[in-house]
Amino acid sequence: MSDHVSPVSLYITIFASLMVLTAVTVGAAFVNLGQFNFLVAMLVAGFKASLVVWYFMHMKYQSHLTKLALAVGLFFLVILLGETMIDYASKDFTPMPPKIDAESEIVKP
Amino acid sequence: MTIFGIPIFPDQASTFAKDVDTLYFFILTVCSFFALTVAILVVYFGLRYRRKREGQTGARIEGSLPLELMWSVIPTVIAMVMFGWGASVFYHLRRPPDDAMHIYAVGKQWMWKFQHLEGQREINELHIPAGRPIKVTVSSEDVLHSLYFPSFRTKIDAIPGRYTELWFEASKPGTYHIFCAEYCGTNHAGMIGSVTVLEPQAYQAWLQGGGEGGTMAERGARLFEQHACNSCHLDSGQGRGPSLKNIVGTTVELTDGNTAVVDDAYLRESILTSQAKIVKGFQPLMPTFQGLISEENLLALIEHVKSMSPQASTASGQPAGATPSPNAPKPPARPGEKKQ
Amino acid sequence: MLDKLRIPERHYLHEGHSLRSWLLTKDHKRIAIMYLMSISVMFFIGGLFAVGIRFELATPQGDFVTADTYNKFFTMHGIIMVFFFLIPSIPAVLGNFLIPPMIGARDLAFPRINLLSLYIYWIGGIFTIYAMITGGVDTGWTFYTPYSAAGSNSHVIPVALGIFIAGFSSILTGLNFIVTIHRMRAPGMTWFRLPLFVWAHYATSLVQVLGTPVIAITIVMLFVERAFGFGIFDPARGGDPVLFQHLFWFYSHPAVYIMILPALGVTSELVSTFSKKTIFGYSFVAFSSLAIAIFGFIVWAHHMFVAGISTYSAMVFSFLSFSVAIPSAVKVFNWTATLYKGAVSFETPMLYAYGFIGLFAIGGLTGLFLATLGLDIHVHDTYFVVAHFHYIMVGGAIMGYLGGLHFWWPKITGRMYNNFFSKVSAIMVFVGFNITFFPQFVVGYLGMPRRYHSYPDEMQVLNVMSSAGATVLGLGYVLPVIYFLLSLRRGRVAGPNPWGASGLEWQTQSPPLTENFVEIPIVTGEPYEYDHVPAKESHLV
Amino acid sequence: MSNVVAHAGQHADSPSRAHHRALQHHFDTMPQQKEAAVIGMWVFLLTEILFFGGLFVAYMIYRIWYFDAFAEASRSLSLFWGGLNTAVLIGSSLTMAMAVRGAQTNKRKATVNWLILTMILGCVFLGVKVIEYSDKFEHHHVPGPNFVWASEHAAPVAEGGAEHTPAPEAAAGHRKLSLTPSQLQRTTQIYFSLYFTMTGLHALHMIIGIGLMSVITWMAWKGRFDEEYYTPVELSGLYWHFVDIVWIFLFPLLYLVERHT
Repeated sequence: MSDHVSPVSLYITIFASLMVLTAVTVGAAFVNLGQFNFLVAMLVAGFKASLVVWYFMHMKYQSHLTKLALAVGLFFLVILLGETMIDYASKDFTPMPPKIDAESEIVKP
Repeated sequence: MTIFGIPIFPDQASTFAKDVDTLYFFILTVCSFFALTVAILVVYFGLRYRRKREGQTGARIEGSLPLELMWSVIPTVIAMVMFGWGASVFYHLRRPPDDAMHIYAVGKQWMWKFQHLEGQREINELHIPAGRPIKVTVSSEDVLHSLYFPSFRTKIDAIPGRYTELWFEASKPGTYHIFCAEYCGTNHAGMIGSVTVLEPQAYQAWLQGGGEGGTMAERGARLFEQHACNSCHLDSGQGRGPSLKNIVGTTVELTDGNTAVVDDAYLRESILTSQAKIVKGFQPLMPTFQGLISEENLLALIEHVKSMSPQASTASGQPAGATPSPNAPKPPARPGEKKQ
Repeated sequence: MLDKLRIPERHYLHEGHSLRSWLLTKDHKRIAIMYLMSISVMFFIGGLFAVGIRFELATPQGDFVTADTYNKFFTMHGIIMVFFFLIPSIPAVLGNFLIPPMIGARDLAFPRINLLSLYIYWIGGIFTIYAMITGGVDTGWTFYTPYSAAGSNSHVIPVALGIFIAGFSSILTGLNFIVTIHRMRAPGMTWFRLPLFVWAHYATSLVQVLGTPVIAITIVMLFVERAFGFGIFDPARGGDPVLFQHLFWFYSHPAVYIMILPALGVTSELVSTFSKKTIFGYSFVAFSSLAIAIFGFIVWAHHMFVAGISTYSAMVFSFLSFSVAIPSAVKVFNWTATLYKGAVSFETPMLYAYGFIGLFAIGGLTGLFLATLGLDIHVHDTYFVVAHFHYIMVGGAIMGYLGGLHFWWPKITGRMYNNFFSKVSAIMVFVGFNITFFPQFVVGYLGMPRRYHSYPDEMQVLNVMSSAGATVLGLGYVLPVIYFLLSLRRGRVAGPNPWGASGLEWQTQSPPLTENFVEIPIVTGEPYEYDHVPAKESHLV
Repeated sequence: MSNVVAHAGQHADSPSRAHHRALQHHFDTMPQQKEAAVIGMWVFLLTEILFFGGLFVAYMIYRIWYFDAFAEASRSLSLFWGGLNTAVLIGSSLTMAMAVRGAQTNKRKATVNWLILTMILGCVFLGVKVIEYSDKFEHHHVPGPNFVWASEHAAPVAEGGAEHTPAPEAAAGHRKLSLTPSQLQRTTQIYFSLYFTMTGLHALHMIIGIGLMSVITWMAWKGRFDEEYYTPVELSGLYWHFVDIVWIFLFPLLYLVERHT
């Protein structure tokens, strides 16, 4: 049951680690990792989010059903992102912004 | 095919219409078989085991795993057959042959504008030769539309801001419907037209009578001078711009190191946003023509540049500049189509 | 001997007759009754638009109304029927009323949230009706941009806001059911002793909770684009209208499973009760509900095969779309097997169940045509699609809803409705439905596009047949209103278990107490056992 | 279902002691009611995950298509305010966790103080957002008709109008962009549309959160909670932490697209 009372020291350590991780995120953004910049940013953000969920939101002490609920939510988010990416990754073109100009009678905004 | 004068099956006017219809009849027979078996069983069991006396209860049958597996696995297999067949027909529908004749279609709120390479422009009307694969490149000017040829069994959405394409090879001369299948506002129902499939000679005759202002490539040449493109793009290649002779299909070196294949999209981009890709050894001097050239003129220019590299352009589309055979008989007045 | 049956003195309808006792009630049964009244009103408003559409399509030139009005007719018909009738119908009425007594609980987990869900539904309805009266919207219920963002000058934002609000009512109902089914089952009521009606509603609630937020955000994006001139989907600024379709259909395809899953649950109950036999393959039917809910989320782009998605992704989505057909087929075969060696009786709810099996089979199988890539190119956005989803929604969801209403009406009101007229209306609905929508398959394959108010002359005969069928169908729906209302006064007293059904809800008095059970029962037996249920057959046909 | 309906008196597990005043009639025990509420809240947070998920999909696609526009526009956001806001929100998460802990241990005054501190930090966050938004309005960076994207990196606009300026050459160490100024003018509007929608929606959730918490603070002040019944505080805590998590993802996505050139 979630009546478990966590010690204040745990909260402080979690807070400190979140602040450090924020600094890490900002620092990593200034380092040119090419493609991996985005991946690093998302990994750090994901880790910070799991810290907040696990300790601040007491997910650690919750029933399995709550953990399952969160997992199901993330699973369907991955489906939404993944399957849309299937389409956009396999499209053989990047859209050219159309020719927007006043006098061309073919394309108007 | 009609019953009591009511048409209940569309006529098959394109080569792959038959493939689509055979697929349709396959799935129809499989589904009717399953639907009928279920219907008959349900009615038979209902009557055979109807309740005779009050308080009578059914037999204690919990279920049977083999039966369940049977009617999960068999439908899966049938579904995979349907998927495979459907996917092969779809792949055939969505891959235009290379030698297809090119037509541009632009959807605009409540009309279809067709543009032939030879310069003809038609609204809600389309004349095409039978027996030749035709690739229609479709775009829209405002909202979503969808170019739909029911008798050819094909359609594609017209999306503003990008090109989509469909292809067909008309097999049976005649006049068939064109519909807009994507809701596009008040007169969506009025955005219809008719496609007239003509015998090749009749089509050439129609071209003769119909084309105004010579072929697209000739119009492109005139624009080439008009916009002073030839002041930089000299054939000798000494000018400030690269020579455009025989460049279609080749790959060019760019200043920022990578290469690009010279195709429609590359030509289009170099005209509209010339700064994007600069050929190695040249300065980024070319102004962008965005907003100075209309779509038709742009297509004409592209055709002109393609006509400057004859051996490449024969591989992609009708040999530009080939004048229709002079000895075609004077065409009768353009066949009056049923005005929509 | 059966003594003269009387309506018990104390029951949930006698807890208070003032308007306040109804509007501030926390009793899930009263909330269900108020939902019943609200969605019936919405059903008839939506039905009026359907009649308008069929009149217009009786003539090829379309001279009953102007093109704009016709566009508003089919848009409002779609919006009201989908968002304000089909999605809430079975879950909010039958689900709200029956899930607590079926699982042996006194009420849903969050009664106040249940009432809030009803109020949110009303507010959403008022927004939509306001927009309808002051001019209506003409973008189609799909709201495709760029037409809905820039092209249309009708009331897109009020209606979108109405749907946004009504979406929360659906989320809250789903949330309530999930927590109730997980945490408030009576002792001994394990998952495999739950009635299949509850399984179906569990799957529906999963879809409601996971799908609805995505259309909420899609409507927010459409709102900011149309109201503030932002450019998320605007092609002129590089936006992509196909992205709107992806986000819209991510919700709207699972939404069709929100509409059909409860009806599948009702039919499982009806088939088992009226053949006096355990449902064949209980766990398979139960898990097929879950399978439909989950597979429903991975297939959405089969609505977009011709919308310019890539060839590769079209093949992926077509392959996945066939996975959804299998659980539905499993259910239909299991119902057929349940009838085998049963003691089948043909009372009105069973007639609706028969109608449901027939029409749902045709609807489901025609879905295979649309999932097949080669065919969908030809039949997409034609009347073939219109016929397919009406077979599923009208032939499936509404037949299931009417079957459930006729089955549980004695439990809700304690009285029985007129037997003869209810059978007549069931047959009228079945016949009228088939005459209306079967010709649309044919005219669809002929190529008649959707949302056309005028069409080529050669398609007129099929359209006139469809319009004729629509009038028979319309009458078939009016009949139940009459004999249901009459039954409130002059209906025969039904007693606790008129059908000899086996559910926990039939163990209590009808109409039930406010707290459903005097004592929370302890469940020991299997879900569908009829051997020693006191089968009080008041009448046999 | 042949449920031999055995009425074994009060069924076994419900404790016979007097019911807690907050126990609702249809629940058997306080823990059952509490857990039902927590599961219900988590299911609601599920809907919020998918709600923001829709925006992330749009963001991902346009970021891939118009990476240069996103990079340019993201550089125009001030990293100081973004970083400060992240710190403020993580701080408010800490104070919220302390408030919930106070409610759990039945310390009424501590709970009220921590809640008030959380609300103050929330208001600070909103204040910073107001500053950032006003800065955007000044620079005409709000998508729509009067959106102007004369980024300081681009070369001064030649007199021939934006059409003819050569692409912004590598000004002060920036790599050459693949989009021309006119394309940038259009596609940066998509970035700012997403920026305003995401941060606007997040701010709206903050305002709802602060409103929710003021009601909870008033209830805590009235002493409605004890160690057995503190569910409202727990639920508003869950909501607040969720809003913080959304910002934890929004910050890198919007502010740190490409800071290293």
